[in-house]
Amino acid sequence: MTGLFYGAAGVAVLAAALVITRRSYMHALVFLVLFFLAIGTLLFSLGAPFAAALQVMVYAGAIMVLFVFSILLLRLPAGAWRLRRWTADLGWALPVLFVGLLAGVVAVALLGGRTPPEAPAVAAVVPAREVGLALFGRYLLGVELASLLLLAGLAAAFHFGERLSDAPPAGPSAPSASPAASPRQTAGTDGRR
Amino acid sequence: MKALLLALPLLPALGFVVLALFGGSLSRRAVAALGCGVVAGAALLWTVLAVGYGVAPPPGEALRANLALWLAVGGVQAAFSFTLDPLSLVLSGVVTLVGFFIHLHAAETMRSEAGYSRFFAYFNLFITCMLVLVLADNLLLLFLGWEGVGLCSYLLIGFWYEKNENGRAATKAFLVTRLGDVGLLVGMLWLFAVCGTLDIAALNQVAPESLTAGTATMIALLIFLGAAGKSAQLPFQVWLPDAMAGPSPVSALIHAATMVTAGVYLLARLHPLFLLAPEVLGLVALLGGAGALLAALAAAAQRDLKRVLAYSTVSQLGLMFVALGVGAWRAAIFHLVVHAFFKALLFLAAGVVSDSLHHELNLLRMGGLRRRLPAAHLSFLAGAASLTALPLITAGFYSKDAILWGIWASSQGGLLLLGLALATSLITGWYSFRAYGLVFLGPAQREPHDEHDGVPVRLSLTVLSLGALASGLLSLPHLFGGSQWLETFLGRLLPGLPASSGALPSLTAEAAVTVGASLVALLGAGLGWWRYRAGRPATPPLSGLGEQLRRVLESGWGFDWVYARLFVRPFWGTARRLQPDPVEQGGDLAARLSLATARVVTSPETGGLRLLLLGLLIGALLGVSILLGR
Amino acid sequence: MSLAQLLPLAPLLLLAAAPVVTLLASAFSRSPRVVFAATLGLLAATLATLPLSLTALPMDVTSLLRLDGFGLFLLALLGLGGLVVACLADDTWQRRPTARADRFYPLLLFALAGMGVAVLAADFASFFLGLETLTVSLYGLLGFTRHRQAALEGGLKYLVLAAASTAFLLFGLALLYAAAGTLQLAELGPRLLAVGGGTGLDPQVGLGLGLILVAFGFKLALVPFHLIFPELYQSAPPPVAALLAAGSKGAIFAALARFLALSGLTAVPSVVTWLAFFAALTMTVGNLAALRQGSLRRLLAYSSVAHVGYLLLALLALPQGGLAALLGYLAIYGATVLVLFGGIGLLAADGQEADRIDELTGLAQTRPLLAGLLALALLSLTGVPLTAGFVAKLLLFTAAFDAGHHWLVGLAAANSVLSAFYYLRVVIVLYRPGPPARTTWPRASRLAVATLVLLGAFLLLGGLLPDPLVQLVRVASQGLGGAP
Amino acid sequence: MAAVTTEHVLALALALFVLGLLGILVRRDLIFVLMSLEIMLNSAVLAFAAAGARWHQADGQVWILFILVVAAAEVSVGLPLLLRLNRLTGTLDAAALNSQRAGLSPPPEEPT
Amino acid sequence: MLTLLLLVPAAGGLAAWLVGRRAADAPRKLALLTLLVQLGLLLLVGQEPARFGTESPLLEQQHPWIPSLGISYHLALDGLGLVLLSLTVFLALAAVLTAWREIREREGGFYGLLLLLVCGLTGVFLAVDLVLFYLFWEVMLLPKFFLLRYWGGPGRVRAAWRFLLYTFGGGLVLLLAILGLHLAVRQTTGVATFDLPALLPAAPGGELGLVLFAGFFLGFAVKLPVFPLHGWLADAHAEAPLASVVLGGAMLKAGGFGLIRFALPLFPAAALHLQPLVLGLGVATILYGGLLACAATDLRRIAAYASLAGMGFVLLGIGAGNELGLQGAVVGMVAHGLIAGALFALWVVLRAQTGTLALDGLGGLWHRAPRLSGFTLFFALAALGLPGLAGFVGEFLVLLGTFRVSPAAAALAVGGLVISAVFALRLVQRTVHGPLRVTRPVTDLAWPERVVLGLFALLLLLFGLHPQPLLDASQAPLAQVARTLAAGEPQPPVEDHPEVAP
Repeated sequence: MTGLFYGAAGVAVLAAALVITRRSYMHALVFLVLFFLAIGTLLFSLGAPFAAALQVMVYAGAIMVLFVFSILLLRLPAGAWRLRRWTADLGWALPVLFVGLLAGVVAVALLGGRTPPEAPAVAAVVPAREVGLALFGRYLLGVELASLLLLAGLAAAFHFGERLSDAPPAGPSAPSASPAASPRQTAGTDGRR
Repeated sequence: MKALLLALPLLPALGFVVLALFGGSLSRRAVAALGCGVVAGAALLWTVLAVGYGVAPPPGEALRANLALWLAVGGVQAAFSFTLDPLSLVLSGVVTLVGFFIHLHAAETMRSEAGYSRFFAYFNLFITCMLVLVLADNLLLLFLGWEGVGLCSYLLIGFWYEKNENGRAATKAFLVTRLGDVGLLVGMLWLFAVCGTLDIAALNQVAPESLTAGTATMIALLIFLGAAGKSAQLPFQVWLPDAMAGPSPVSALIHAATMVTAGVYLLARLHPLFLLAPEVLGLVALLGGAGALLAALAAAAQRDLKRVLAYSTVSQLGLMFVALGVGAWRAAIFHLVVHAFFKALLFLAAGVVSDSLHHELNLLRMGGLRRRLPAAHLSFLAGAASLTALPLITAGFYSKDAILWGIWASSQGGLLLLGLALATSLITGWYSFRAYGLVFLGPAQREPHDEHDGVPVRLSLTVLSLGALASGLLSLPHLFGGSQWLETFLGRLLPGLPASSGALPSLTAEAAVTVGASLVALLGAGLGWWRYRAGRPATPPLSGLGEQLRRVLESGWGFDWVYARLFVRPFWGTARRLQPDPVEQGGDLAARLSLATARVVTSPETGGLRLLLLGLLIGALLGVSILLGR
Repeated sequence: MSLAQLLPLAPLLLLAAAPVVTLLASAFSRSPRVVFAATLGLLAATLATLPLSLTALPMDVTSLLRLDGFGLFLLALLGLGGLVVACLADDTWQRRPTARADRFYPLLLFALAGMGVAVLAADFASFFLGLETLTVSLYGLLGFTRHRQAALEGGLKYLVLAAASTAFLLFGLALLYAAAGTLQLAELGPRLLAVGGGTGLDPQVGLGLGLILVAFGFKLALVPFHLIFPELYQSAPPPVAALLAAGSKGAIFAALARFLALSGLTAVPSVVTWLAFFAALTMTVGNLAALRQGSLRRLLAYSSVAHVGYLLLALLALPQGGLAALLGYLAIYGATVLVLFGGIGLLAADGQEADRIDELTGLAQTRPLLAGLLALALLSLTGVPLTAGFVAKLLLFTAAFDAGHHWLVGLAAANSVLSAFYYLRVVIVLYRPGPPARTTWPRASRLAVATLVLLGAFLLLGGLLPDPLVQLVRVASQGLGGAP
Repeated sequence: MAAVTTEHVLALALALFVLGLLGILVRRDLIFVLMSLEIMLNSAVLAFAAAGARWHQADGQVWILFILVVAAAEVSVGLPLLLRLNRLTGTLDAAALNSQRAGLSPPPEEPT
Repeated sequence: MLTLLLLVPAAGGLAAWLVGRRAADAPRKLALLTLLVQLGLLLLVGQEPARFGTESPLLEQQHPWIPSLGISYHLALDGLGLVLLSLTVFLALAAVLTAWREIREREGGFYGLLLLLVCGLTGVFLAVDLVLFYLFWEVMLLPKFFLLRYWGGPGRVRAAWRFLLYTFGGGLVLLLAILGLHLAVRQTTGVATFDLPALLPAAPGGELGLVLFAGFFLGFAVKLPVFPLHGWLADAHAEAPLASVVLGGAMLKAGGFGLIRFALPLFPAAALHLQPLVLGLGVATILYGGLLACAATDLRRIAAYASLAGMGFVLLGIGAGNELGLQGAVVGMVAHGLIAGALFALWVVLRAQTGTLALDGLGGLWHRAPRLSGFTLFFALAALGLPGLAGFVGEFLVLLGTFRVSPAAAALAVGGLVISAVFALRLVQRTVHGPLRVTRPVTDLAWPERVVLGLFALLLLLFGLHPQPLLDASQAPLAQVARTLAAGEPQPPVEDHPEVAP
């Protein structure tokens, strides 16, 4: 198990690093899948088989598909699949500096903790049964809420997703219908300064 | 009696109110009748009161009458109540009688002026305030009159308000006296804080017990400041010469006869307090003497007739202060009375002269008016003689003699003071007859138009001339077989001289002083007459040092120059520099700072997504650091 | 769970069922007004069933939810606020034709339901789910006018930031869970303190807490997490902005207050420092930034940032006076904000957003009632006596003063002076004499106007006779340890 | 090889979290930003797994379920939103999302 | 009865605002009527059987308002309040009459706000509950702000904001101090109250008392105003519609009133401890105000700084804290209210006649308008503290009171009298005296103006020569304050207050 863990850990880190540095959407997606699978493996190695299965199904299955469809739906002109540069300017330097700072602080805190390391992480497997009992016991309401959440997401997604080319509603002051129109100033910010 | 006493100041007040409210719609004749009438009434009232007082002196020598409560709170009690005692009787007599004749005079000489009713309104108000001042039985009421006369002085100096110089002179007069009043007011506060009362009689009674020597000295000094301001004494004398910007009757009434003597009155009124502070009395005498001499010298160098008289007033008041300082209280008051007559006379005569010369006051452009202005000539001569104290025939001789004798005989006196007084006397004679000669003798320089010759002017000049010459009879000294009636009468209130030896004054010594003083006066007068007997002498103008000295003297020893640099300019400099208000600007600074900071904190408004995420990151960093910091 | 438990839970159940019902309704009838009517009915039903819960207080519904006075009060506020927002939205969609306006109401109800769960949550799990329901619906609401680029942009930016903050929250929660072994609010605090050994926070706990508070900070728009909010207020439809300012912040504040009150973490110095630091920073920066705004919505956005800064004072005064002050402030501030955004919404139409303050010049001449309401709300925000805003400030300052945070209260007072400047500037513009900047305004629905008038009346009444309100919030806060 | 400790797992999660954070900060393309967000959420998944394992409770896995739900919801809303915006503006550049910049206008009057 | 005093101006203001839309000249008539009614009410109150001289209030009214916070609707009118209320109503009447010709636009709003301001002032003078007091304090502030902002002169924007930010800030400091006091008392006695009589015996001393006193002092000092906090004053006077400044004279008095009514009795020990500071500020205010008035070139600013100097005397009297000083402060407040009111009423006329209020454009008015000039002279004299006019009585009593505590402060303040003479005479010299510089045809005062100004003059003269009614009316409350201060700790009133229930 330990070997599995460290191996998967390496893969996960590597895959994540690759995802955020790719220039092609598709390459990135491939590494994202790899990342999700690695996480699934890690979950398995940490004694959470139920979670691992979910991970593989939901992430590597469903969410990935969403990404793929979206990229396809972008109707990118040929050749735009690859970005010319993966980041366009040097504006990221400052953020990276701060990320570094934060990471440093966090790492110090994490490793300086007084939580005794005597309990090994992989104590034992928590089987799916137990998880199921929790889900339909203590967390029953939580599950209901999760479904509510999904429904809300669905409603929102549906609102944005339906008929991509829907014409703006008819009205006395409806904006121009052309989606290619230059980014209009929204009303109210009429540019008078 | 009490009702009459109350009516005494109220009558002129009535005149003021009527004139102030309806003066504009009254005819000049009615205005004059009203303005003079109320003062005449006051004079009559005074006469009745005086007779009554003489016939049946009230118990305790003081008749008190209460008009109304002014304020009573937390131990302070002040009422509109008046006291008639020998001192206030004499003073109010001077105010009403001399005041009446000056009113009368002004009724004619001011007739052609615009603002005739305004003039009489102010004049009546002045008489009211002056009467309140001398009759007041508590210090607060006295202060009311004190400031009131100052106000009238201000208004009347600036009577011809179109000219800015007049306004400036008026303001100067008011402010300089007000500086002195700071002393008076603080002195009053201190007195109240220590003695717990503002009633003059009570104060005079409790002062010796409740004041320590140091406190008494300080309070006396402060009050002397007030008196010096009002009476144009060193170092406050600068305002009086400028105050001549007002009409001549004003100078006569306010700046010669009455208001300027208020300081003398105040010191006499509070003599028990001053007796507790011999050092202050010494200072009073010294400053008075020095002021007298300096002012006399300055008077000798003036080219403006009225300024000569103004410096002369400062000088004569100085003599009175010397008298006060040495403890010759009665002599000071005696001289005050006599001075009121002759100085009013001089001013009125000067007014007649200047009126006939189109308001010309420059001595060097006058001359030879003896024949054209006979009334003015005779009056001026009488006044000048009295001022010079020509022996025997003038009242001034007797009153000044009393002062000199006081200086000689008092334990507080001394040779220095005597010397100052005699020197003053000498120069007084010189400048009096210099002025007389320049105006009336010699060849005529300009053709005057006709003298005022109405009854009012004639009457007032005549009466005042009589007063200037004969009022000495009021207190003829023993040497001349007199009874010193006035001084005796005042003696009911004011103490006598602090005698040096305790022995009675010997007639020989008295005679010696008298003779000496007479000689000095005669010498000065003679020299003056001799030099200016034919008008302006034909000597070449002074040059170099002499001219400079003359200029210094003419400017009144350059006090104005010094004060301008010491006080006036720094004051205005500060006031202007505070404009615009730096504190206000400082307050705005906070607002500006806020807006500038606002500019900074709104600057990320235009960023994109990355900036927003950066905000998140920074927040996380801050928050985590704080929580880890324990 | 039994029937006895179910009955008191009725309001929440109704609230949770409402979006589903309206979603179905909108599937059958695309008329926004029908769905609107259904929404009104459901919300009214929710409010009507509230008394059912009163008898059973306090009550635990599994370990995830806890019904108590505090939560019930907030639930009532949510219901009322939802009604107002719905009425405003009805007016907005009548005048601003938008594709599928009927979908707005389910999303609104989802958001309300999420908030309802969050304020009742007794476990971080339920809080998290409620919060996410709210957030996800907000994505939809923020970008609801999907033909407008700005709205979509706003929604997307918010999504990225919110998701990132969610990640922070989750990571923090995981750390706390790793340290304490539970995420139930009531048990979490003592265990966390125990891990620290009584001397403060264990670094790992501190880290977890810090990361959680990042998410709270973002949702509450504390400085420097506030940067996106001015844009959102400007780009979102007015009712959504109102919901964002009055509702979501309030609900999250309440949840945070519950957590802090139950955990006893406010006794930890570093937590106090955190609250004080962000309170000071937030109110000052918010007010300063508002000084220079020419857009009314941005101004209100910064003002709401500042007000959150004030509200943090209430957390510092936990539990004694702080809870009551918090509830009172939330109720009054919520009403005020609804009036303001509602008022703007009534004036706005597509193409004429009535956003620049200048545009409102002389509004009192053309729309006196609306101008009066706006002015009243602005005065209330300033904290002028006789308006409810004064009572809110009084409660808050008293509580914080009592808790010993004198300097912060002083700073808040100084900030109030700053805020007076920009609030009253708008009032002045409203009543400026001379020709008004605009003479024609869109016609507003009577219902919406009536709603605003009612809110205005509340602001006035709350200032004149605030006693019932004060009593109510005191009673409501008792369950969590508030002073009687 | 020693047993895997909670610290190690958490450190790994942290590393992934930071990588995700870097991604959303550095990348300007919104698709990548969304992917990076997924990485961040997954790091939280891992952390919960570690915590659950430490206490040997099912709660960790329950939380992972919730996280998955949330991630799904976010993505399912985010991607359509992104698509619609892309149709309107033709860009996926995060830096271009600032049309509100023009909404800044000066305040009505400056008193001082 | 007391509520009626509040309701009448409020209702009148509302009505004036409402009718302003219909008829242009109705608001002023309505305002006049309202104030006359108010005056009538006050006279009725003043007729109360002679309860002056007792320490319990003349009229009192108490109802619970927000019992849960310890706030009650507690109004009480004592002699001091009566004096200042009467002043307020008189000045308001004068303001309406002066505005009669000055204000010609949006009269409904103007008079509405003016009456609201009167309502606020009335409340300030009546409220005994501290929160209620603060409430009226703010009600006083906003109408003035809007009057200034909408009806003011060219610099109104800056002036209005300065006024608002200063006074609102001061008010918040006051509020914080009130809260602090409330909490401190709650801690010691367990009673949550904002009611002054209940707070009096339990007000904290020591360092806390010092801090709270400083808070109260700051809050009131901004309003008074006191030397370094006076930044708003000049602009507010120079830019506001002059008619509203006539009433503004009464507003400054609220600061002095607050100090006497609240700050001193609550924290006598602290007041004694900080006495040198207060006296020093008083002296600084007198001198600074005087100096600024001397160099100002606009009549409005001269009058504004003159009232700053006058308020310095008030502060001095309050700082002295003995009966004389306090009485002097009260008379001074009345006197300066009248003087400032009169001057600004005069400026309205002057500006209408000459078109300017800058010294450079004026001069020699006596030629053309002797009555106008006479009044100018009279009020200038009142401003310089001429004995016989009301100003002097106040100043003299203050000085008497101060001298007992600090001779140096008194002496310096007397120096301020010289400065006041400088600016008053300069004012006279540059407007009514000197060569004629006004180019417009100037007519003298019309009858209504004569009546208004004449009333001011009459009152100044009356209180200068017979201030006893004022002194008697306010004697009892002031004496108690003075006693409290002398003892250094809160003193129970001589008569027992039924409402003092610990």
